[in-house]
Amino acid sequence: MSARAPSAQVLTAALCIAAASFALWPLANFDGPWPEGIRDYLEARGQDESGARNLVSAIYLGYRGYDTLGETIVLLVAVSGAIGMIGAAGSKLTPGYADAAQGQSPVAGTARRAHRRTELIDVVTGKLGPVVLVFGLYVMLFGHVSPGGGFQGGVVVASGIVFLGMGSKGAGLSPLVGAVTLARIEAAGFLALLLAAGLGIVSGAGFFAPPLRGASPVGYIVALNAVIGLKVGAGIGFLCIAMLGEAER
Amino acid sequence: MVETDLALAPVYLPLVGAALAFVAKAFPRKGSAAAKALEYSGAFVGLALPWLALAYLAPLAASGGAVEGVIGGWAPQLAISYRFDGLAWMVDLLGFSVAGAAWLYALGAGPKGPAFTSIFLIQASALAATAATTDLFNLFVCLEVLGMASYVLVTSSEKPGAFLASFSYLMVSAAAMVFFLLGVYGLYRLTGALEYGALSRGLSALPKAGGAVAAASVASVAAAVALRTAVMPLYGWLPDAHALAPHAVSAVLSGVLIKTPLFALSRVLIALPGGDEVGMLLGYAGGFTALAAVLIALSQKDVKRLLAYHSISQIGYVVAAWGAGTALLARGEPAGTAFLAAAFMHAFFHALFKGLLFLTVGTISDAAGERDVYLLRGAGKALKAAGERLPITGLAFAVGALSISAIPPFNGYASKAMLSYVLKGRWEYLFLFAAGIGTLASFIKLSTIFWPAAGTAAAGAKALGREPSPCPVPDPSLAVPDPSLAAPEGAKAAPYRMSASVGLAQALLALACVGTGLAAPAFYAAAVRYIGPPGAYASVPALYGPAELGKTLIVIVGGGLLYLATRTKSGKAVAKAIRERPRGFHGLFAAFCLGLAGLYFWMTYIA
Amino acid sequence: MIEAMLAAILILSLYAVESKDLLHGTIALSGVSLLSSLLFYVLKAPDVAITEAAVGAGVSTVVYVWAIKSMERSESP
Amino acid sequence: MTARLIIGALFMVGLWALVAKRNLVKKVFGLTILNSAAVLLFIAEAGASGGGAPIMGGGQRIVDPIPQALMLTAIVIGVCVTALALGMAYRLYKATGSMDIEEIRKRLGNG
Repeated sequence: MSARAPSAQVLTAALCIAAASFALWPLANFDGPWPEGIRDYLEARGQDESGARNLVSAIYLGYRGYDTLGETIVLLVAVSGAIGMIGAAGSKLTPGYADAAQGQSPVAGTARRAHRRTELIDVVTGKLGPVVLVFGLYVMLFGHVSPGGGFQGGVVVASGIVFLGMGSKGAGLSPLVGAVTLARIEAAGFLALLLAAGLGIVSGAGFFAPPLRGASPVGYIVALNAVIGLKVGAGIGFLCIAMLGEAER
Repeated sequence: MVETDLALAPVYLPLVGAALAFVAKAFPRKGSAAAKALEYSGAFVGLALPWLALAYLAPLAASGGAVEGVIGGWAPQLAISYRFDGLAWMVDLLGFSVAGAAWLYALGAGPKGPAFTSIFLIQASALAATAATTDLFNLFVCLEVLGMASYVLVTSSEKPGAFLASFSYLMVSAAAMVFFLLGVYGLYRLTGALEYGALSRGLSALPKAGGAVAAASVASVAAAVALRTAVMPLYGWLPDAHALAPHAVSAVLSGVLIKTPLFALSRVLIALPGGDEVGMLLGYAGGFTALAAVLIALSQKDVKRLLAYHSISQIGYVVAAWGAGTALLARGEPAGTAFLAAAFMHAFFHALFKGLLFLTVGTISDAAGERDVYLLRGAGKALKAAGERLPITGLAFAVGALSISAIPPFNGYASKAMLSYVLKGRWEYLFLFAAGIGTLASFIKLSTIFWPAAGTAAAGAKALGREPSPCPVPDPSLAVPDPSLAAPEGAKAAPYRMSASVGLAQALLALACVGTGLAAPAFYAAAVRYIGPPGAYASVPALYGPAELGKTLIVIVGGGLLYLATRTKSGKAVAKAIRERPRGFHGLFAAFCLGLAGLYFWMTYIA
Repeated sequence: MIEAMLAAILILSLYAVESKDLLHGTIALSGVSLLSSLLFYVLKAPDVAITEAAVGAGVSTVVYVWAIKSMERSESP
Repeated sequence: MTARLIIGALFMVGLWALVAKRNLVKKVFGLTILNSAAVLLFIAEAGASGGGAPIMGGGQRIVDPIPQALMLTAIVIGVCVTALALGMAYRLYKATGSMDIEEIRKRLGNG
């Protein structure tokens, strides 16, 4: 630690830790049994009601789907806020990406600095990109059976997109890398998610309820998984590609 | 079936509007007619249509009834439950009226473009969702959405200071929400449920109602939400965030964003054992805040920071009555409804006149290109130079200033009279009365911006007709410009152009202030019926009785004298000391952790 | 076993906070994320493990590295 | 009990970084550590409630899936907050050329 007297920050930090430990001590000290009411209910009726073998997916897209809608909105606000801040920085952003914030294609920005890429990255990203994309789609669509789902699949798809965007040949390889396409997928995904949520109202089952009351809700869960996965993948992919352009100076 | 769908319409419609605005940002060319059409239709869907849902649900809410249910029709012990009752209806009324006026203002002068509109609509939706939820983790998600939207909106003024203010606000409230998560862990582990009713039943079945673990969890949850309402000592993040945000966003932040978490918290505290102790302590903190924040406001130089500290003081008024009401309701005494109704009435009236003040003072500071209250003079002339034919901004400012200073017949007078009637006999009442004097003094100081620029001060004062005692010519020693308060960028370069929607927004809010002022007794009686159980009733006092008018006279004279006191040499020294007190980032966390420990100590050992 | 992994997570995050070089801190934080992902798998929470690995280690590491590349790498004393 | 103590220590490390460190990125480190401590506490404590993962068809009794669904949301929200905080830190660095919050506050005044 610094030799001179500890600064105000360090003293305040010690004070905060002492106060927080005092207030939170009962939580650490508590050894009560974990409640089993909901676990027993789900074990008995979870799969029949939701149709999904993976009960965590059944909860966060079925029983508590409203939380997931809120979480998707948090991600949407974070991505568009961060892009706004990075994009609006103007001069420091390579010209291609300054337009990304306003929706023009920045592919030109990617191509211009391709010459400094080594051969290794081109080969790896060129070959690996599509494989990662397929794996991401798998995780997304099989979320109700095996562990996974919208968010995890979406992030894997985003890393696939970044792989495609990094290679020098990758820039022209697929339109998927363009910020304009990603921004459009994200906006369309959000609108689709809201329409899916509104479908319940139209069909009379209620807001965010599975619309076809007869059929098992698993179809609705898979649809939500796919829409959220696309939106998360496009959003995070857009954020990483905008940052990619920004970090190269 | 229609009620349950319409009950969630105030949450769902702004989201659809936001989705349209996002599509407007992504698909058509920037600034093209299609983009504008999509954005404005999104704003219409998000800010205008919810009024129809509220109108449809008004009779149900007025009868003290409620729409309760589970989102998605899943099993009730698992799914997210919501309750759209009178309280949620009124908080939506508060949210959509200020958001609508602020968006109109932003159309003219504020940040433009679909990116701003989409996040503004998401904030409106989060306000409605927070008011209607009765599930603890869903409250966590709603508060996070509300926070994220407001962090981004604060930075949309592109001022460097706004990024620092938003960064501090983000870090301290994100950390507070992790404490909230620990509270959810404690309560879920004790009761195995997340819905308020099930939590309350589960906790009261436990020995000592869950003992220290329940106390620590409820304290964590209450402290995290209290931070969002900026009651002292948790106020540090608010002044910079509200002062440096765009004017439209400042109006929504001060008007709505620090009140909705408060009424969401009252649902939690009324349900959980130990909630009455938390309500009591927050009520005392509110009384103290009302007075302390006014003294800090009196010492400010920047006009918007002065208004921001007044927001903290006025939220102190609201929390004082709200805390007492929540404590009574948590103990099951129906008298608490009158307190909560008075608290909501002041919250709503404050949203109107504070929103109005932020918009008008913002317009004036942009038009004159100056934000220092000691240097900003000749506001009327600057507005005329900016192309304002009718003195709308001047009149609207006068309405706002008179309302906040509790001058009859404006709405501030009515709601403060109701608060003092409800809080009579409690010591917070004295703090609120003294704060009233401070408020009037600082608004005399703020209205000096309308004096002619270094012309005959006396003539300017007479024209205003509000100065109780002749005021000396502005003290030249004050005229030294403070470099850090340089005019905002571009204000001098591009002359500020007034636009129709700015005048419209201000006129709407000013009319609302005057209208609610006249209809205050009816509004209070309605608020009691909305918030209370069916058949609730509270006696409405006479507003213009001799006692109230006598007190108003004392406040006016006291305010004038206090204003003169701030002009003296020692007064300015005290003001400078308060203004330049050390305020670091780490102070925010010290205030939060000590507040949490104090709340826990109060719950387990004192109350 | 669980306590051992938790202790490793604690040491790594202490290093992340105290190291002068922010890039070392970021690597340590992605190590914390990876270890918690393994720990979640051991604690019979596979969904959370994948999320922590993909979102925690993946995205936040990318964002941190970008931030440090765009700003200064070492913490000024 | 020891697991909860270590997680408590992790929580305090996060709080320490948030308050004591003056560098903006170190403060965001602290926030990430704070968030992961809360998630670890919830999942580690829920692990005791059953034998197998909450996928139906396995042999043992499943673990309580509610905390896992909640922590999915908490992790994603934590990352979103981190991304936004770093965006703001970047803009502050561009505006003032410093990453030290007290230095930034001095250079900005209250502009």
